Amino acid sequence: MEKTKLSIISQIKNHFNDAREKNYPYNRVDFSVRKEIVPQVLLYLKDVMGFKHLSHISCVDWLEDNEFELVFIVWSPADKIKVFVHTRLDREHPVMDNLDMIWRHAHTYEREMREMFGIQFTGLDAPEEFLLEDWQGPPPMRRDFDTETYAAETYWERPGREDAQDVRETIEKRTGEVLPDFAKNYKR
Amino acid sequence: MVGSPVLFIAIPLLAAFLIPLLGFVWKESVRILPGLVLLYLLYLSLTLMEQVVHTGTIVEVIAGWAPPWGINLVFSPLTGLLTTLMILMGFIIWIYSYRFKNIDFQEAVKYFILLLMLITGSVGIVLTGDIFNQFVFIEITSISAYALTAFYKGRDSAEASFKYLMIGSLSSMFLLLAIALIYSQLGTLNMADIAAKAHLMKPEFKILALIFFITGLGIEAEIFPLNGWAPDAYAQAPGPIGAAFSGIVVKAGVYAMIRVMFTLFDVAGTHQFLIVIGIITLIIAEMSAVRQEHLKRMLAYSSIGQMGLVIVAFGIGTEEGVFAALFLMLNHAIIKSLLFLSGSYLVYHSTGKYISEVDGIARNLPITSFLFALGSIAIVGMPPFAGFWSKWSMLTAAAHSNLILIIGLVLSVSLIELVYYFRVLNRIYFFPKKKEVVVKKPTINALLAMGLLGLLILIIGFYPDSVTGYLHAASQSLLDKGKYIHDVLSTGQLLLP
Amino acid sequence: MINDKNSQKIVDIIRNYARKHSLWILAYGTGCGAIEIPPTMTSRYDAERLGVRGAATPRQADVLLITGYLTTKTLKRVIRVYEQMQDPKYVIGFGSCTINGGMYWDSYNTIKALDRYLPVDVYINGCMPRPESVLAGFAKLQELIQAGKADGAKKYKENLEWYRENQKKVIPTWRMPEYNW
Amino acid sequence: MIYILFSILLGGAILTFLANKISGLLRDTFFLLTMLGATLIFYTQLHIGGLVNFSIGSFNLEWGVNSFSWYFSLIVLGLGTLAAFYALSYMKGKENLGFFYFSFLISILSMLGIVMSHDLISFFIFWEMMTWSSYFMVIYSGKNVQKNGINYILFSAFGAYAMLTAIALVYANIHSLSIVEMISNYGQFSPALQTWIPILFLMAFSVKAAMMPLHVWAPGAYSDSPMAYTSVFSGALSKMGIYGMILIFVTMISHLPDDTWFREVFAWLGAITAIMGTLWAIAQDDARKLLAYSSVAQLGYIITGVAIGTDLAMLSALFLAALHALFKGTLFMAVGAVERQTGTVKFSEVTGLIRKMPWTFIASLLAIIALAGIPPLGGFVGKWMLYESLINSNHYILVIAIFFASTSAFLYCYKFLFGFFLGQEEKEWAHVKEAPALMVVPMLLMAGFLVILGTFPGILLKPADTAMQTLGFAPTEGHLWSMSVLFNAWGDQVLLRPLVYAIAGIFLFFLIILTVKGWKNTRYVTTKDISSSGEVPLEHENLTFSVNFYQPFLRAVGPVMKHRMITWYREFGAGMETIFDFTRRIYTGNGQTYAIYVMVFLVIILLLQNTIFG
Amino acid sequence: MHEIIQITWGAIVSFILAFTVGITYMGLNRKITARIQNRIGPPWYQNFIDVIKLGSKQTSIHHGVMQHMGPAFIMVTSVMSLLIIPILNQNRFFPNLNFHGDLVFLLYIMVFGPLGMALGAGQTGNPNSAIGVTRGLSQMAGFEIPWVMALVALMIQYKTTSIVDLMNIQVETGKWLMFSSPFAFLAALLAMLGMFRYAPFDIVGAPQELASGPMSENGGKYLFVMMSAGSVFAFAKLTLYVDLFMGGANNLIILVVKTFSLYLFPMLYGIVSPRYRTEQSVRYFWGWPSLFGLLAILHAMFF
Repeated sequence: MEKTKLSIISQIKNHFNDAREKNYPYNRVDFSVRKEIVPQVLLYLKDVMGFKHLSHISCVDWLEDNEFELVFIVWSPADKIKVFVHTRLDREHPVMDNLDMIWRHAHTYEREMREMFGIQFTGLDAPEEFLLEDWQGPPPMRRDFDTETYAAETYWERPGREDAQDVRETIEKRTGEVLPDFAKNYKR
Repeated sequence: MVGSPVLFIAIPLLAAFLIPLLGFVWKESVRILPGLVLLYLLYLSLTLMEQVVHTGTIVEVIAGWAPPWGINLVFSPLTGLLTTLMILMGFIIWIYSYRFKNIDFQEAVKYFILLLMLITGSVGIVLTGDIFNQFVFIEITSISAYALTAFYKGRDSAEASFKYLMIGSLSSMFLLLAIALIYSQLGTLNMADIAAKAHLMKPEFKILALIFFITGLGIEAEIFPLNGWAPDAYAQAPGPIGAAFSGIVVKAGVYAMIRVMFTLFDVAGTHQFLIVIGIITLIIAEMSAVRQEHLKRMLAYSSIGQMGLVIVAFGIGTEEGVFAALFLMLNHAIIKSLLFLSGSYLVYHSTGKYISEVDGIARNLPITSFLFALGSIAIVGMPPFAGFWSKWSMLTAAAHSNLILIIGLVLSVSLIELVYYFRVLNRIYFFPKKKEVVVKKPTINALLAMGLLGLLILIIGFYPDSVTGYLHAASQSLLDKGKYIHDVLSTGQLLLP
Repeated sequence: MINDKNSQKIVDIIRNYARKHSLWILAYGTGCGAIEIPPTMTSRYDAERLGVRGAATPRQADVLLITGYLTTKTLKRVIRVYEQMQDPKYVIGFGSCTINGGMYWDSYNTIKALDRYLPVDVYINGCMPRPESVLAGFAKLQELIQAGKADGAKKYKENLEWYRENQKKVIPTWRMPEYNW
Repeated sequence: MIYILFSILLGGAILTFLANKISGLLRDTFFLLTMLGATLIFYTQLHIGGLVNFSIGSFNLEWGVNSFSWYFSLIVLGLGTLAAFYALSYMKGKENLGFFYFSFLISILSMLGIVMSHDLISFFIFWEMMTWSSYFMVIYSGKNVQKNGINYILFSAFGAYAMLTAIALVYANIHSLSIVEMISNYGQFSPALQTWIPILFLMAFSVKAAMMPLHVWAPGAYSDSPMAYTSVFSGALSKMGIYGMILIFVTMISHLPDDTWFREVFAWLGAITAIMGTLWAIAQDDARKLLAYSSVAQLGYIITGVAIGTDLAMLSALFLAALHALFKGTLFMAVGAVERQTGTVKFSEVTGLIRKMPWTFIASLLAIIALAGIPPLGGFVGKWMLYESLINSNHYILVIAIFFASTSAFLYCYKFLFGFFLGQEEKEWAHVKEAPALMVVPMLLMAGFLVILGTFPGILLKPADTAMQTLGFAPTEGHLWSMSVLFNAWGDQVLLRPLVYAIAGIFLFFLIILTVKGWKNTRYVTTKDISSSGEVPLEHENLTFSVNFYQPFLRAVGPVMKHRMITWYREFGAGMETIFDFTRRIYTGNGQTYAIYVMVFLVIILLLQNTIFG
Repeated sequence: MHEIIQITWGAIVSFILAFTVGITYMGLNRKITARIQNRIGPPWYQNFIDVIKLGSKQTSIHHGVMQHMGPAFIMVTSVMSLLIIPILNQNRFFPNLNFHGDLVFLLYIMVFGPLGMALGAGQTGNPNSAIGVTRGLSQMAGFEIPWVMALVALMIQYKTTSIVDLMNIQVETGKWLMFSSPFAFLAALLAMLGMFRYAPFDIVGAPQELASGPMSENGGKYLFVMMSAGSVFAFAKLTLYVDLFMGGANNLIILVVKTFSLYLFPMLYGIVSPRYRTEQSVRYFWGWPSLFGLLAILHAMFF
């Protein structure tokens, strides 16, 4: 296992000089690459090294760095190893290459990214909305999106709940019941 | 007495020699003269025919030598009918080829001389009462036919002509053998005389002579497997000549063969032999026709098949059978000529004469296509056109003789025939036209010729009585052997000093 | 005779009795609440005793049972289904999510009070409400019908503009046939 | 008068053809005038029993009308005239109209000729004229000519040649072509002839009536000819086969000493035709094909009735023949109307026309009810008589077969109505208008007649009864039917009038209840307003279910439908072509070979001379 | 005129009877089903309540004329079969329209309504309706075969096509046809499973997958009429079976007993059965039931 992982790392490093690797225990290897070479890296992984399956595409919002991080998780059924490919996008203009010609199902993940984070995938052919129908606000998964305010502004809230934001507090207040210690750790 | 049967031989021969001479005087006369000759002969034959049906056979003795020693011409209802038919076809072909392909003077001279020779030879075969004389006429016909086949002087037509020549010379050889055999045995060449004395011949010589006759004449009559020359010759000869082959030459060949078999020798089994050989010819020819890619070849095979049908009808041997056979010959001459004439305009400019080149041509050639369609429908035997009546009389004749199997075979073959004719018709009318195919509009005289034939088809179709009377007389005269012998020989006796 | 007041009363009594005891529900199983319907209907609690029975399509149903939270996307469908139902029709809000948003009170796409958008006749509290409380809810509805107070549909018709305003607020692109009965 | 009738039709055909070159209006006028003139003369001037004689080609031809042929001429001219009106509108703007009208009139002429000829030769001539005139119609559109056209002409010619053989046999035996003499001399034929002549004739007739092994041409031919003619094609022309069959069965088969197996075989062939036609109709997506297969199936019933040959069965066959002309004519016209208005005839493409073409829908609905044999329309009467006759004549398994066919027929009946008229109303077809009055009125007339026949079948049964008396049956009125009552052999009877009134009364009663209740509040909603899980279907979203419509059923009957007659014929044809190709190679094109042939021929004959000329 | 009034009156009374009994049977079905599933279940009169409620429901939409007429079509079938099937022996109960040779008529009038309703269902434009209709028609092509075979067997055995004659024969001989023509009875009984459309043959309106199929767009008054028609038709069918095979009934109580005991068969069969797919049910009917039908015909022909 370890040997295979090392050989994967060395191969990737040979082909893509600026890839930075991070070796995790067990069957996980991470690479960080520029966003321009992500399709090449993935194609190389898929076609040459046998990482046939795209498990997931995920996004992390690094608000402090003003960047998005996209994580592509690919899986090799032969080696039983998963590779994480990280890349960073500019948060102001998050544009990424479309990957659904490599894996058909990348389409779905990309549509989700587009709606939830506002990342544009060039050439993504999916005009209609995916999860959010009629959404007009900012992408809701961005960290600078204030869900609570948005919900309070948009949806009418039944009066009488102001004092009951926290269930445990309310129970304590109304019934005088003493909370057990462990419950206090989960206080809001 | 309007005229003598001799004129049928003499006038066209004379005209054939006059054509080049007159051509120096007036060029157009080359084209006009054959027509005039044929028109006159048509008139003559029609009047003679009318007379013969009513008063009986005319036997014309040439040069005063009475039969059985001299050469004589017999104008019986049968021979008269065929003569009329041949001259009619010749006349129509003349109309058609009056401005044929705008050939120049030299070519026209050759063409019309050969055409006249062809007609003369064929008419001679039918009219003559002397077997050697018949051989001579066959040679005349054949030689002009070879030449006409090679008229285009192309590679293919030369090849076809050569094949024809080769097989034709085989035919001549066997005919000569047969005639020699008869002469050595009986010492006579007059047909009626041979017929009268046939019983004197040794049976094995008789059969041998018959077999040589069958082989020799079968080549002319296109029976299988002696008809190898025919498809090529039909396909490579000019359109009108194809019509002439199927309308004139083959008819003469069949006549000669039937005359030999019916009148000269009285051998058991000839009828069955005719039926079997006719059926084989019919089936093989029609089956070969289905997959042909060349229009004219297809027509040629169809023509062979029709001749097979005629031979089957003769083979039935009863008066009805002979009637049907003659009717079939008549209709076939008319219809197949129409098909050849119109078909050659459908593939006028094409080099390969492929069937696929007639796609959608009806838009450009409506009348020609219509006539071709009429001919196709008629030859398949759909009522109310001419072909139906002949097929019908053939079937009733077979049914009368309890030849049910033959009815079945003939009709199944008709189905095959129907398929390939209708495939072509569908192509003509419904397929999209190919761009590269150049269309040639038929000339007025060609249209006139084809129209005449179409009219004949309709007339016979709607009013078959117009011809059946003559056909009945002809069939009776063929079967009545004694009368033929009597007519010919008695003429001779009258003239004997 | 029919227009006679007394006979109208009798007819009303019969009608209300029939309506009360024949509640065909269209269970709009939005959230986790749908899991409580099978025990309610099957042998343990057997809601069919009360004449409660499942209906297949909104055209046949009397009661719209909304079992859980409603995202804006689902709300659109629920409104559509409700408007397709025939009078008289009732709505049961099922679980706290329909009452005040429940655990989704601060979600960016979940409505928090169903009665702003549809006229709710009976709310069944709980997260989840047990089948007992569901039956109690049905009993309450029957009570209301008997008393002729379950007039949510009428309310909806009368205050259609108000409802529409609320609905359109959360569903910006509104493309539905007009409701006119 | 027959001369005048025929010369009007022939002359009219030629005039119409010629007038096409001059002006369209003139051509249409000639066409209509010819058709109307012929009908008028037929109804007013023609006397039953009149005969005309003349001779041609040494044959004596005889034309005349008797009640039997009058009945069939009624079908031909009635349907023909309505179809002529329809054609004027349907064919507007198409090519080669002169040709179309010419063939139309010629085929009407030839059909009349067939039923009016009293001698075999003119029968055959008219038969062939009918074949080629209808062939012109099949190839009129110019599509699939090499396939469907050749199929049609080949099968027709096969049938015709079989008939020609039979005629030749008859002629050879009795030296006469008169049908009457053929029938009267039939008893004197040899046993072999007695079997073979009817078989050969029936071959010809079953081709036109599209009976089972010889039906292959029908779907293609029916769907390729213009709908204005197909109504005549399927409605009247196929009846010529039935006409001939009845003639043969009544005059010949019934004189055979062992006619039972004959009848059984034909009845079963008819039943199998009905079943297979129905099953194939269910599988079709093309409305024309569906109706074509349905025609095959319907003719199967009629053939069964004819083959059974009791007086009730014969009556039902005659009645069904006329009825089939009515409803199948209507349906083909309806398809034509839809085709003209929308440009397609595929069920998977057209939907929801009911509000756009209500009159066409009503006509098709009535025709379909009649086709399915559901009371209170005329179809039920025919079906009832057929079943009763089958049961009375102890053909029990046959009843089941026929019933299976007619139950399965509901499937395609519903498919037809649903496919075109019901279902989602699509934006694509929003522009569609009702067909012109000239097309709608003939359909409605025929449909209306079907309704009347449901109550008063006697209108049609009376001429059928007279026709049967011509054939030698005893009068059936009074013990099999009266104006609105039907009887069977066991004395059971159906009183149609109270039934129809009851049905109408109940229907109206509940309709009124439904309508009156909540009349004010009820309003129409579009077909987009349906309960589809709360979704609102968009304008372009097509929710109609019309592809693989009867998939489960077809799966259930799959094993039966695996074998198709046409593939067998195709394989046979391909085999023949291979043989032809082989034969073609006999002619090698090589001179030496030909010379060898000559020599081989000579040698063989010389060797066999004693066998041949011995 | 007198006759018409009499028949109309008879029709009304027998309609009410059939309606009452039919609805009660449906309610009992629900009750018994519930008891078998260890539930208490609704009261036996639950279906009356349902019907009244449906009738009192406002119906404010229709999808077109055909849909509007659909329930009337199906009512025609129910009432016509009620009018033709003699309710009691010797027609003692009320005069109705029954006539000689009505069996064939009955076969066809029984499909009149379903087909009319199918047209109505088609016009709603709901794809579920159309799918349900295709399944229903396919299934009908299945069960009609054994049913017709059974009827034909009776017809040929007793040389009549009249229900009354068959009833009279049973009264005269004192022997029920279910014993003298056992195979016909078996075939007809199995065909009845399909006619009632209970499980396992309930794919037509399967609520879980088709949203009640042909009825999915019908509510309120349309469903009201359909339900009533269904109940009446159920009673009519049961009466027909009793008339044909169980010797008819001399009074109403016997009729109710006989019909209910007959009704138990499809009901109980349905409660314990899962559901067939369409082609499975079609093949089922062309299997054993048709074989029984064939045996019945052979039995009738040779014995």
